[in-house]
Amino acid sequence: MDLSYTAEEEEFRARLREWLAAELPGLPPRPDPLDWPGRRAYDCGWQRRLYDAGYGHVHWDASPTQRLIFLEETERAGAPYVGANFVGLLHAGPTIAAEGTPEQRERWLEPVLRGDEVWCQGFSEPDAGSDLASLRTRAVRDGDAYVVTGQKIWTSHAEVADWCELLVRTDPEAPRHRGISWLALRMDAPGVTVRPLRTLAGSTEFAELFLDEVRVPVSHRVGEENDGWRVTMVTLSFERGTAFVGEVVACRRLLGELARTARENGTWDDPALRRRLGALAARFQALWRLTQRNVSEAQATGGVPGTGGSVFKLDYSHARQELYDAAADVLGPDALDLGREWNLDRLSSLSYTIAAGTSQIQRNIVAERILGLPKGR
Amino acid sequence: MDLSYTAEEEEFRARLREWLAAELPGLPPRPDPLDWPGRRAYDCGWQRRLYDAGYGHVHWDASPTQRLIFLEETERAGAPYVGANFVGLLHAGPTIAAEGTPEQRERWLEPVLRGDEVWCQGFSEPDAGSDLASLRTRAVRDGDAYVVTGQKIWTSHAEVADWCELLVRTDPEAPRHRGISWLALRMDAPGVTVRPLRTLAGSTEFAELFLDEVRVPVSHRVGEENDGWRVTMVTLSFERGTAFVGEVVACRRLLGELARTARENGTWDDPALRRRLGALAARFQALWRLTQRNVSEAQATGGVPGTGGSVFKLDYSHARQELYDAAADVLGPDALDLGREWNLDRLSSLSYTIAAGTSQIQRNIVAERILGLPKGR
Amino acid sequence: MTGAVDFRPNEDQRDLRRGIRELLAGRFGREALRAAVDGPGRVDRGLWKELGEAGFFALRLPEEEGGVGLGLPEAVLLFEEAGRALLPGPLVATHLAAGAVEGAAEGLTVVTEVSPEGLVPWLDAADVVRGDAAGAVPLRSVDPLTPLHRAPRTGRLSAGAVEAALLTAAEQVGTAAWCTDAAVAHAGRREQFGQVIGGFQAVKHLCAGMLVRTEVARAAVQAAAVTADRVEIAGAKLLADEAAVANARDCLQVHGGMGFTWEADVHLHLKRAWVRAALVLPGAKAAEEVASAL
Amino acid sequence: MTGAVDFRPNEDQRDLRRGIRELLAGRFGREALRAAVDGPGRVDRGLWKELGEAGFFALRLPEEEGGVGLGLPEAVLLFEEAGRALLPGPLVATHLAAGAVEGAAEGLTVVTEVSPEGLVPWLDAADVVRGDAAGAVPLRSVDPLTPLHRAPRTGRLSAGAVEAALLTAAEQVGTAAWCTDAAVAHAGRREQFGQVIGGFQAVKHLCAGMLVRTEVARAAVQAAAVTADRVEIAGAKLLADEAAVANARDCLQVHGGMGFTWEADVHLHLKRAWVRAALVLPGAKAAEEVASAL
Repeated sequence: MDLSYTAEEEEFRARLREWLAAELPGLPPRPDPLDWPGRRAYDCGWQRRLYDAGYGHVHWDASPTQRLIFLEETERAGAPYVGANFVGLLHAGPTIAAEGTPEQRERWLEPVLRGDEVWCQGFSEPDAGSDLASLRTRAVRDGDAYVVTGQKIWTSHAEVADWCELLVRTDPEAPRHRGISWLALRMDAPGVTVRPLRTLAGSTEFAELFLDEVRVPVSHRVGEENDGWRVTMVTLSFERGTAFVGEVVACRRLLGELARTARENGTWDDPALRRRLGALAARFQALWRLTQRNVSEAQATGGVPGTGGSVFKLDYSHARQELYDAAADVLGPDALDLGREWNLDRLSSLSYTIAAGTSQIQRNIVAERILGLPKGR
Repeated sequence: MDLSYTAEEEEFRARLREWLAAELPGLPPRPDPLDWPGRRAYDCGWQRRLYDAGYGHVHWDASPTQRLIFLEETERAGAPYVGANFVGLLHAGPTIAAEGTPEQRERWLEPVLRGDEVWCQGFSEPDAGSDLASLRTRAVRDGDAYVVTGQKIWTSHAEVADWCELLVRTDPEAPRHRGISWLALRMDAPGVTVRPLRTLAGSTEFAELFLDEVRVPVSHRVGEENDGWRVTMVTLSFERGTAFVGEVVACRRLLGELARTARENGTWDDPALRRRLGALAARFQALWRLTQRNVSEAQATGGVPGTGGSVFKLDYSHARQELYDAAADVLGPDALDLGREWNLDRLSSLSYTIAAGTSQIQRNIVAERILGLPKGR
Repeated sequence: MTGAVDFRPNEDQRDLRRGIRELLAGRFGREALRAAVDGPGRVDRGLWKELGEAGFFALRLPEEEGGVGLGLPEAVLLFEEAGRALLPGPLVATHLAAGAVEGAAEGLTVVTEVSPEGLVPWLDAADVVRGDAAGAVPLRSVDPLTPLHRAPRTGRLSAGAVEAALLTAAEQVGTAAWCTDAAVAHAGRREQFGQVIGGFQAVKHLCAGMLVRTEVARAAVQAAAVTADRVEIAGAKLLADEAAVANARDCLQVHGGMGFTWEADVHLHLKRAWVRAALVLPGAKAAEEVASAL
Repeated sequence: MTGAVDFRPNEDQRDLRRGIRELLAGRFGREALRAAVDGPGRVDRGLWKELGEAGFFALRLPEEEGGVGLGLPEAVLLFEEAGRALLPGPLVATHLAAGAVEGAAEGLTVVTEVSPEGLVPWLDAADVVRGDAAGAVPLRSVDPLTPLHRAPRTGRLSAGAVEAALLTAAEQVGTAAWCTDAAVAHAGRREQFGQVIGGFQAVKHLCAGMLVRTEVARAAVQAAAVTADRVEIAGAKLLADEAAVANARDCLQVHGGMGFTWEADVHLHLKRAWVRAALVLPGAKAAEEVASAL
């Protein structure tokens, strides 16, 4: 058990911190949240700066500890998130890197790292929510192309993406997990329609994707035909690994802001609320430590995040919802004002126990895969 | 919606209150909790006084509202509980009254009402906990008797009971619920062994019952052979009906005592604890109102308690555990002292979410029978 | 074997409830609800007048003053229905103003009130404002169906505010019940992993918990309406707030991603539940009120 | 691609943990545990001495003073094992007295201490009492394995008390982990309704929740042992207390009626968890401590 860093890592941190301090003041102003092209340009511009400074590859090639340091320092400095590059850098990119042919890696990876091309994700379907393997979007082989028809949902950045990592059913006769393939879809291909999807927070950060006989070259399939489920699991394990590091750092910063606001508006004098904030601070500190442990384990096992991700996500998603409930109590009547900080975030946080595997599904995973309890219902 | 009482009911209450005031001072001292024969004598003596005053029948013949008033007033006056007469008055008695032959009713009911005979319950088995229908105690017909062999558990007052209402399997080939019969077992029959069962509270209020080829006359079977499950459900619906009225009244009294203690020891100044007690008071008040509503419904449907019992029990059992947790916080370090009030009760309350149908089973019942969701796992 | 403690609604009360439910189903069904969401901030004067004619506002005025002559027990039945339908507008304030503000009883005057917590719903749309709304500033309301202003907090709990708390609690029970029904309906329809999700224990148990909260809160609200006891009303508000908010969240969870869309109605219930909880006698105050009587 | 933030126990630490686990399995298995329950109040001096020889008490004394020369990270591993085994006796106080009280390091002297909350465990059995136990009166202890006296509350949280809180938290993690294992084992064995109950989602999800609490609390305790930060220790105690108590209750629920018997061990863990939670830095104080640093 050691929480100290090597000299090399400390140097990495110091250099990064110095670079961030120099670079951030020169960033353009943040675009409006509803200005999608503006957001794309901003996020890609940031990725290009990272690339030019030698940090473009940090999610792929750096050690888990370096990645942890990178996420911690960028969040602490208030640097931009991955934003529009999320899928490219953390989902599709790693998948192509692990499973693609040399030609595919050559074609797709560099543009992502340079912030030239944006990817989105076409996994979820309206009728296949938690049960991803029941997806119905069909791809029928026609010469050197697949003809794809179906509907996807919860696709973020779809309006401005160049590519979509798409799961399709290539063998309707095979058992659920067996007939699925992974395709790279050009978003400007004929037959692709994007419709913005409004969430309960009032924003349109997601979209629905309608695919009507869209032709995708067979050469754009990553992995073997009908082997897409396994290919996908590689991607998902990245998502459940260290993807939340920045969020935990953000929550700890939010707790400090809450305490400051509470001291200003007098709610800090209520011991019930004060202890609740204390208890939440303890919990997020522990979640931060749990992340460090998960990273230690990933590092020891060659970079593959373990089942610790499900344990983390279960507690984190509920803790973050509780954090915004506490924020609402600090704000009192102002919690009803979407013009005040935190209240829109509170609405967004309602999806945390649902997205990327509901808490119910996560509990199944923990019970079956970690505790070894029998599959059942 | 009317919470007022008829003149007749108010008169019933006034007479009862007057009688209790006159009668209670003359009661013998309460026996030691571990003195089983003493407890039997005390409880039966009390039942005899009720019988002589015309209240012996109150659980059977009175209207639900009168029974509610009876339970409310006796609890409020600090009168003894049904105690050793619980099974006779509230389980076996009503079952025999509803399902027995004229001879059976003649033989068994009057002694219960007079406090002459005590019954215990032989339903649960070590391997059939929540799944009562999987019980394995076997009864084989041999002439005019059943020969019964098996084991029962969680039998209260077994050491001092005269009779046991026993569920046995009479047809091992039939589907689970179909091959069960209801027998009245004499506790002094050869082959019956009672072994006290110590609970985590350190007491021995329950026993295990070992049955080794015990002969039970066929005439002691209530209901048809193999129809015992239906007969039993009648009994259980009584248990889940208004059986908790006295307990809710007791909890509301306990909340008052807690507030008094908290004001004395200073913990009342902690708003978190004070609000917790307030919230619990609101909840028990609501549970009291829910009881009144359940009784109204039972009255309207001819005395049979409805599914409201499961809803009530679910919330009540958790609320009561939370009540003792709050009591522990009022007591502070004294919560570790079994010599202080409430702490032994706190230990006993740990069974409330388990006994008479775990909370998990109750939620299934509510979801399937009231909400109509499909059976499943 | 008859007794008068009959806590169930009687026949007249059930008729009354059925009447308002039918009126709302006809005049404020799902299409009208979504139209109100898309064009917020306006009180539907026609509907308001129909509510007036149906006795929604004059319910508790004596008959000699042109009212219906009924009491709080009937009022909580109506407000539960209003809550279930997510009926917009300052219903509670207008109901409480009947007899005191001209036209309120008939549904011709829309009345709002500054809440003890310093919140003023529907300030711009109301004809009459009770309380001091000077200097009130508009919020960007979390609830698309309830425009809000903030005024200085008074903190005082007038007798009217106690009744407002009870009627608001009744609306919360309506939301709790709607959420239970919606979750059960979705769970009985939506298939995942080859079966309807209502067959999974995790989902069943969420739904069972929702029913329990609804029933406990409803018993509390209806009893408080009968006794009109200040402490019992505070307790009822506390339980109803918790039931409405918790059920809306569980309903959203049962709906999964679908529940997270603007098109689903569940978020409207959650947001309204938050507003009602904050408007009058919010949790900590209600708990203090009950504790003070211990 | 190597990094030094390796939060996992290293090989030496794993060896140390394995050693104490084997010692406890051999010398304090289930029979010894139940014998201690049946004849409570006595410290097993032979076992105490063996613990001393294994370095349990001298662990953090410098080697030049005859100690093992290790630190808090190693200590929390050992105390987690002690907690898992429900090892009785004033382990924390004796460990903290090593070097200060003669014979403590070697397991020859049994040392207890008056806790900041005014509780004194093992007063009659201890050779040395640190703190002022004058006028202490015996309680009828809820935990059959921890005799308790009450002395006046001091409230002060000395530096020693902070370390006591951490080691006590480590014991709580041991209980949380034992309860998870016991519940999973029971759920995988016990059949009801024609299948093992571990196949029912309601039971599976209880078990999953237990694991999550254990892992979060363990990460907190181990990190606090590395940083020795007062606030981080308070947070770890808070999470470990909650994990131990909640897991013991859920373990009991999974066991059903069997868990309610004296013969089952789960109640011993619940009762000990209550004692450890109350002894030093109980919930509200720990939360205040963490809040004060915000």
